[in-house]
Amino acid sequence: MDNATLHLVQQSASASSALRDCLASCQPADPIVLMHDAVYAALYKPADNEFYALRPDLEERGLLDRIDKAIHVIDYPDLVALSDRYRHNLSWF
Amino acid sequence: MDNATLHLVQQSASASSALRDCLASCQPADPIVLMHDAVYAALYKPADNEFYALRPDLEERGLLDRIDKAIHVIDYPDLVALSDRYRHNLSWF
Amino acid sequence: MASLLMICRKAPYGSSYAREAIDIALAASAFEVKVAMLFTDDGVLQLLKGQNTANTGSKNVEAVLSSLPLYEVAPILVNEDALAQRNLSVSDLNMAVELCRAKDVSALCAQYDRVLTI
Amino acid sequence: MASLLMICRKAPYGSSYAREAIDIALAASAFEVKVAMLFTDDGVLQLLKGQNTANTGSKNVEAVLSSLPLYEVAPILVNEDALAQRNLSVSDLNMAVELCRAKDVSALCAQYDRVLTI
Amino acid sequence: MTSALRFAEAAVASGHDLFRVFFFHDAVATGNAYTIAPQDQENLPKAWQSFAQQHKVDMVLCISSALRRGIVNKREAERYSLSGANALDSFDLSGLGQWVEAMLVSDRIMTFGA
Amino acid sequence: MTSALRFAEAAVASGHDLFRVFFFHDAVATGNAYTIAPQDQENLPKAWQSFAQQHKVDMVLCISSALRRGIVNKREAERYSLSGANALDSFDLSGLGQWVEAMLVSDRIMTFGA
Repeated sequence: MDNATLHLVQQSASASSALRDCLASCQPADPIVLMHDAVYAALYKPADNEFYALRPDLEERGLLDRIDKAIHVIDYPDLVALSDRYRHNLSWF
Repeated sequence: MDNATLHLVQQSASASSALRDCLASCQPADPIVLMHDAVYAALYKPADNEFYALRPDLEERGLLDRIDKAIHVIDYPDLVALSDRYRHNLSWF
Repeated sequence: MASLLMICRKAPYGSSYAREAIDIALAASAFEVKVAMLFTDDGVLQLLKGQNTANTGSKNVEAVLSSLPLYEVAPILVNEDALAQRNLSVSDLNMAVELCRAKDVSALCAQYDRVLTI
Repeated sequence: MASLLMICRKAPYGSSYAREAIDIALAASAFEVKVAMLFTDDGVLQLLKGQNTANTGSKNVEAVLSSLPLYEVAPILVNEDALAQRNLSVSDLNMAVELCRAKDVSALCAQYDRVLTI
Repeated sequence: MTSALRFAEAAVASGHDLFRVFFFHDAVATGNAYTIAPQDQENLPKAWQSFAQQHKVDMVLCISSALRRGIVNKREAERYSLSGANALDSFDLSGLGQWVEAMLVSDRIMTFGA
Repeated sequence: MTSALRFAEAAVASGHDLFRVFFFHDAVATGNAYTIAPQDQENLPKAWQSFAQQHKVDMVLCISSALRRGIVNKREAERYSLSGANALDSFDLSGLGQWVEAMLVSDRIMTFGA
């Protein structure tokens, strides 16, 4: 089990402070999952952390072919596996 | 009737982009009303526009004695009068 | 004929605002109101090409928006500052639009009888 | 004894999150859970001194928060970066708190069995 | 929707003619008769109801917003074979045409989004 | 709460034991039986109901969140003399103790706030 914290960012980075607040609080080793309206932040890579983005949310919004190549596209089973791997997860909404 | 536009900012300036988006779109002559969670922006004066803040929302949040002196404290009847005076009003939420 | 400018600021799937704004535009158009729409802030994301709701159970906002010209909703304006801030350009959009800047909003409002942000 | 860190990020009256977070803290405490609360982002605004709900029909968040120490909810942590960003300082707050920085959140999480943002 | 109610009260008190209050998006919850407010807090649906009855104000819940959020009157409850209806009597369920009409006949529209 | 449902489905499919789904704040609307989805869209309350029945998952609506938002079962409808009840049968109305218990017995909590 990994002692870094998994962050789930769930709101638009332009309309809300969710991603900004997450980045201010997280450590460089913390992985960050973009989901819901937060997936628009996959159009650029917001920080040096490891970034994941949920495929269904990207697809719905027309982003799948547009996102930064450094961002990992994941499905719900991958998100389950990520939540297994890290002792704590924090949701930002 | 005044041809400037009255802006009603209705969400927290720190948690949402409402005030920032309003300021990007408004003209220097446009008055701006802070209400609901947007009244926290009365702790400082966000721009050179004329600013108003709703007293009940300030009171509830403990802000009445803390706000910038350049911001006009108003009650609902004053907001009705302001909405009369300007041809258009825009809500930012 | 009365005129209405709708200023659309919300991303398409995170809430029902986008769908509901389209419903308002069509309703107003049915009442012979001259309707224009300005997409700004996260609202520009409603116009992104390639939205695919086949697997999600949502209504496809791109598909519904593309019907606006048929209902004579025009012009469709887009704030190019909002596009650029999101690493997007006109080539990412799914319909012909007129570009404007954030600072044009007040002048635009003056051209319409009523204005609604949504 | 299990322990829970609640990270409170929402302003007090714009939504019911603040009141509901307090309810969670009290419920967990009643189940013998060691509860700590960290106020950060707009959550620091819950602690502002002088909230007056006499005329508004809302529940006074300041009054309810002041009861937390009686229920042995401790420590009450406040992100001083979030305070400073809002032009506020510890003297604006209604109770004794421990200060921390945004970058301490990860280390704090490690000290608790469970963490909840709200 | 407390702000909207306070504004509406002030508008009427200052002699304005309030043509219609249109509840849209999440605000349709304001018409939910099943709302139980905590004892020390205002029951907003009932406060709006009193306001409407006292000042004879027309209040409309956007029907498509309302159905999506499970707010129905007797007519819709029957149409969809639901076991009950939770819209307060003072609120009509109707279409966006009611908003458009109100926009056309009024001098001002105020939008309360938060 | 579509994301929460998809996550719950994936968790169960991968062999995880899902102890409880707790609906809190605005998410209590997921238990509203009167919800009418537009024809081409998913009815989320019914999708959750099917999921719970199929996998025997315990689903709880936070009772204080629910009462504030007008979601009531028969018991609460009688207590408050309401004309009907709109909570789907698959959802229990109960207190925050249910959340605390779930937190204590589970290895992970996932929060879906948007």
